[in-house]
Amino acid sequence: METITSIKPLLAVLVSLLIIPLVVVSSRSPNVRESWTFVAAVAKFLIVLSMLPVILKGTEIVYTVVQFMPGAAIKFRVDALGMLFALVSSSLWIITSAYSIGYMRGLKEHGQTRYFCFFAICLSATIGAAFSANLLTLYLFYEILSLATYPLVTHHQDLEARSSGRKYLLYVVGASIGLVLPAMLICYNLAGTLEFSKNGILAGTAASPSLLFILLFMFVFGFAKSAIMPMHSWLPAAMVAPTPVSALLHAVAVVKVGVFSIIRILTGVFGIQLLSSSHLGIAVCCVAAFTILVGSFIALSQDGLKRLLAFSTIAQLSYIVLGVALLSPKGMTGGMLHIAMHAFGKITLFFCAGAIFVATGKKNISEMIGIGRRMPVTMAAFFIASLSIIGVPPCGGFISKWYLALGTLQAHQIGFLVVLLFSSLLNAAYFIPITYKAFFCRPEDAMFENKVQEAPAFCVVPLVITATISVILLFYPQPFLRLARMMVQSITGA
Amino acid sequence: MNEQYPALLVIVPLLSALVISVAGWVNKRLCFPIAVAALSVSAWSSVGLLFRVLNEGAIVYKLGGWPPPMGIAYYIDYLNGLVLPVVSIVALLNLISSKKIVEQQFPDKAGPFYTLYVLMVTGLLGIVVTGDAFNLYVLLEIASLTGYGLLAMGEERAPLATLNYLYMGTIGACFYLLGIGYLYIVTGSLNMVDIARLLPPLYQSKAVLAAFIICMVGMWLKMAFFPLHAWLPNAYTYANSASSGLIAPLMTKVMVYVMIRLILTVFTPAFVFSTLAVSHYIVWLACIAIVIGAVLALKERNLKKMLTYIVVAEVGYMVGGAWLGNRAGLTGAVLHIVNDALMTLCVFLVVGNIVYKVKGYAFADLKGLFSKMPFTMGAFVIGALSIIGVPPTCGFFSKWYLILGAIQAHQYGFMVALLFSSLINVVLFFRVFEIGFYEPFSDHEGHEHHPAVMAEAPLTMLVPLYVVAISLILVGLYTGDIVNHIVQFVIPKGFM
Amino acid sequence: MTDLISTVVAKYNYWIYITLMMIGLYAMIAKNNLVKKIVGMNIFQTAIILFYVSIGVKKGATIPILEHAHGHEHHVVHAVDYINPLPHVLMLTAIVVGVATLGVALALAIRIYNNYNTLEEDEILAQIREK
Amino acid sequence: MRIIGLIIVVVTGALLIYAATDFPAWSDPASPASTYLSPYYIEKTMEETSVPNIVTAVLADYRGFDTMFETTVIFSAGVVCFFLLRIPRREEPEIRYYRHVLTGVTIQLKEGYKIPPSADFERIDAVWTPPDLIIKTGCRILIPFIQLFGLYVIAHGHHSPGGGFQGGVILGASIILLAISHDLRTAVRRMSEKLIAILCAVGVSIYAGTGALCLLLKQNFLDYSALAGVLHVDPITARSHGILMVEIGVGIAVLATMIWIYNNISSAGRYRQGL
Repeated sequence: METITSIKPLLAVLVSLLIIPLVVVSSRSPNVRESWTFVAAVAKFLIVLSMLPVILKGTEIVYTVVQFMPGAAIKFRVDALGMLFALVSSSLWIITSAYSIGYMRGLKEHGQTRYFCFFAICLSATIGAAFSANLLTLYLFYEILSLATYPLVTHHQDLEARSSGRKYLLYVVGASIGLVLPAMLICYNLAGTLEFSKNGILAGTAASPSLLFILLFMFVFGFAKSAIMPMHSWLPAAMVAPTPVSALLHAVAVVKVGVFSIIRILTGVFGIQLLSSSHLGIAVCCVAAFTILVGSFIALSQDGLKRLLAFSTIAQLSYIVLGVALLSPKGMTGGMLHIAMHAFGKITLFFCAGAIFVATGKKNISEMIGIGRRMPVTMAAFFIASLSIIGVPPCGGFISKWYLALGTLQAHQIGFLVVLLFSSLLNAAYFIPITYKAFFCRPEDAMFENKVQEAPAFCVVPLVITATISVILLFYPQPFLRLARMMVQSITGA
Repeated sequence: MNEQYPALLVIVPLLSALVISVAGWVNKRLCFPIAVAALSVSAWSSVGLLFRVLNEGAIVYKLGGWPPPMGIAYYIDYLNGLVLPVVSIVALLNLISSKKIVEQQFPDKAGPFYTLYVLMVTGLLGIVVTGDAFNLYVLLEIASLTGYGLLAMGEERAPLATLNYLYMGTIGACFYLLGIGYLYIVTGSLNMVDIARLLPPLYQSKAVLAAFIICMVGMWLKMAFFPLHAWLPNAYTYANSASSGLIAPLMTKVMVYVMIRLILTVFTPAFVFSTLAVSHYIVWLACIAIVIGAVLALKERNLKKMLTYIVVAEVGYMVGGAWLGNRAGLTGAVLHIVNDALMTLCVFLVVGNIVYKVKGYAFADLKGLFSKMPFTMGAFVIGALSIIGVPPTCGFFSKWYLILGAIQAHQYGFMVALLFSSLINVVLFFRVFEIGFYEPFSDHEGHEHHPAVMAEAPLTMLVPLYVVAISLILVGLYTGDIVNHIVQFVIPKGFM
Repeated sequence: MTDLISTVVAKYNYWIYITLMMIGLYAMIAKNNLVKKIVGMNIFQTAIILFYVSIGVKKGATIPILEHAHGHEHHVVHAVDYINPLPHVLMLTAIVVGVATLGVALALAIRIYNNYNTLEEDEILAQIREK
Repeated sequence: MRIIGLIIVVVTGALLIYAATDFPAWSDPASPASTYLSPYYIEKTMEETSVPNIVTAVLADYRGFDTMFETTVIFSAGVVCFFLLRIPRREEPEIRYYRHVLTGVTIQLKEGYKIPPSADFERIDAVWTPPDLIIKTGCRILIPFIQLFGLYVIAHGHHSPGGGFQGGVILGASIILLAISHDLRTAVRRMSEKLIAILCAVGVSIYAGTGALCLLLKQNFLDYSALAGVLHVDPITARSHGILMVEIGVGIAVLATMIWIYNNISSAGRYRQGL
């Protein structure tokens, strides 16, 4: 594999940090402040995009910031998977920024400067995690992300936010310090390095199978952002956050960093040979399958729209883990592709939930009967996005589900195919009624005061864009599909 | 002048302390600038010394021109070459920050305060730089006596707490003196290197064993290592923040340095880890220290006292790390001396700022601090993250080495204790953040704007604070260089 | 038995210093009155001084001041004739440290007395608890 | 607490006794302490420093650095006592008492009034008790002799037991005796607080300054042989003179600090009548 050294990955990480002083300074004039956010978002996206052709050529970009000890450094390596993830999150940041303006101003939220600052830090950390070349760097950005999300989750500063914030910290930070840190150090002690490698750094070390098993699950549960059960319950709690936070962070950036970390662990630290020879992949699959089913079932019973979306996210994240842990090329492709597909679908759903809240102040599904007539654009987008999550054409979600299903067959795991299909049914069961009631049921008279109209344009336009992209991705899934394939190719060598 | 750095390091603050004490009677406003100038010279010399050590290796400076062991010699190697700049820079930063505190709390006594302050730094620097076991005792007493004076100036309970500290500190120092006496009686020498040369045939001697135990117990008393920690929390809590900002970061750390110096240079690892083979028990004791420190900190409803218990827990980190008896553990312990000094300074400076503005440090006084003092609290967050051990702050990296050492020594209990303490630290600090961030609670949904009245500490307090906070991150990022160029050479060759 | 007795007698200086030191230590830990503790501390320190000074003694030697010093430059000095000067030097320092510590301790005791009007530790603690 | 104390004492004592069994017997001429460094000092002191009192030579020269810090220890104790206890003079009005020296009549002034300092009136406290005449006179006669002896002890430290510490303490004791036999105000009138405080610093400065002078003369710190050029003597005699200089510094510092500590502690920082 060819590598070139370039400072671009570092720039991509730093660009959003650099605007923070500017945001703080211009806190008195909101328009200037938000334009800084846009500058950073666009710059970040362009930097990421400028690396894309190089990556598509099969080259990797490497940059070492500082070396701490042999095998442990702050080091960036941009490969296909990292590129895929970075593309998704940096492009969605631009859209979310626009949406944030509509949402935050629409609700006259306090502390908007703080909000935009920490949002920028979160994005830096996300990109940093995507481009990490080793476990230490990944851990570093993972922790920064956890901590930078805290003020966003607890933005409202009320009692509910406080208890949710506690839960969030307990799960996310507690697990990463209590499980990931020791696991990482044990790995370092065993392998003498933390650099992700194609074959896995633990392959060929003297670790006993039981130690490997323990390590693997320390990682899988330790990266609690991936919300694998039983480490999931922070995610519904974190829904107290303002909706743009839920949308970008709890559907895309934060949770995907968790999943992304697990993928790195599976492919870069353990290596698929080691996983398949010691049957550890199946163990992870089982946990993921359990999470998929239980998550979907719980989602069925939810009335709060954002909570429903949260449980849906929990289930969908495990699709990704399941796909990769199947260890079959098709399954891995599907899993990685699902990062992108789910991101565009789920963010649309959250945007819709937020738009409804801004326009009507309603949070519960039972209060949204007939809302489709008042907010047709929003609810249409909601419908499209829910199709994508269910995995039916004409939406991008179909492709990733298709690959996942093929992957189960390729891995000769029919049981997981059944899980996938059954879960899709469940998805349909909790999404379709919402749309149905929104459009086809008559609202009781007292349901909405006066004239409820669509949310501000800053809210509606972004969700239309993301819904459109969701559709486009079915017909033109590039470059995500190509990146996922390249990554799988380089891992399996096939 | 280059070769006189070891002398300047100590002599300049000593002479300046005398000048300050006279200046206090002439014009009080002169005291502070003189003190700053003196400590700047010390800081400059210590950094110069570090670079000399990096270039030339260990330096011996003969005081009075007498060759050791007849006379007293300063002996600077990588270990104290690293600790010296930390001591002098921490002292300098806190000094700058203390100007306003002194003006607010005891303007009449600025003269004696700065005199004692600079004398204490002289003592600490002297402890670190000396190569003579008895000279160390004398300097230890200077640092302690001035420390008692500084700490006793505080709240109503400060004198009693300090008197308890004085009892314990005196026992500790006397034990050390007695231990040195035992070594003297069997070797006839007082020079550290010379003692180490004479000791090997005596490793089986009961007197050497007793000397070692007594010296260690003495040092543990002075560094507040569990179960000898009881004096520390009260003494540090009730003191004025200018003093606690100097003593909390430095005193325990310098004592840990002395312990490591005794292990490495005087008694040698061969004796400590091979002949004695008690390191397992000490590491377990350190585990208990860490856990107890963390749990007691959890019990406190008072920011400053909570931090003092964290200091107790951190002492456990360093003692445990040093006694793991392997390269990674010792690296972690040495690194943690540097890091912990900086992080403790950071949080105590924050407490100083808070006390300066809010006149209290109980949890109830912290309400709404994030909007009142955003810059101070920003630095507090960095300091807290470092104590928790979040990368890329320096606290993470020393913890990294400590845990690595624990794994390599198969001391999993120590690893668990470290992780436990990190988790407790998360709880501790986020509890403080919560109070500062949420209370007084906004109405539901938080659409109301708080009437956020900024009442930030003055610039002379904020600038040192931010220097420390940024250095926490920089030291973290340059851990690799520090380890490769300095700490690596601290540990004797052939040591696992 | 005689062996034991002769060892005990030959090292009597150590037994004395240990006894004194333990008396001091006990007073510091067990006494309730702060000034009594200070007294204990002084006994403790003095015991160590005694220990050091007793190291310096040498059988058949005199105090370490040279006889026939000036004007007798060719007089040969035998080390066996004079006791070891070093412990004396060290203890001069330790005495000074002891005095200094005593001074500081008394100053603290006065401050405490001003605050609480007593020097009994349990009474002070009771007062603190009341507040 | 007693039981804990007893346990600690027994354990520590047992450890110390255990260790003592390995020690050389009392006054054993062959012990390492007597054979390793001490012969060097005993045999070389005269030729290297020209001081017959070996303790003085080791104290102020071979281990002079220790002694400088020892002086600093006592200095810092003085500063600490002052720092903790001294109650700064406040201009608050208070009831004042004055005593007419010749007649012994005591007068009370209302708040805010005072009598300018004069030989006729002395200020006293409410609890004032007249000092005993015999003690007063006896001490007055003794004090000059004590001081003379103190000076002798400092100056003769090279040849006989003595030196800066001992002499300084004796000198300090003379003033403290004055404070005890009369009252603190009398003593402070002889040596004002400011003078004492400055003398403390000056005493230590003489010591450290001598060392620093050596450093300026291109030798190591406290290497008195560097003074040879300044004093126009050979390096060995220069060492002897250097020792004398620092002993004088020590004497001044100890003298002043002893008084300073006594003044602050005996009056709890108020500087009134004293004990």
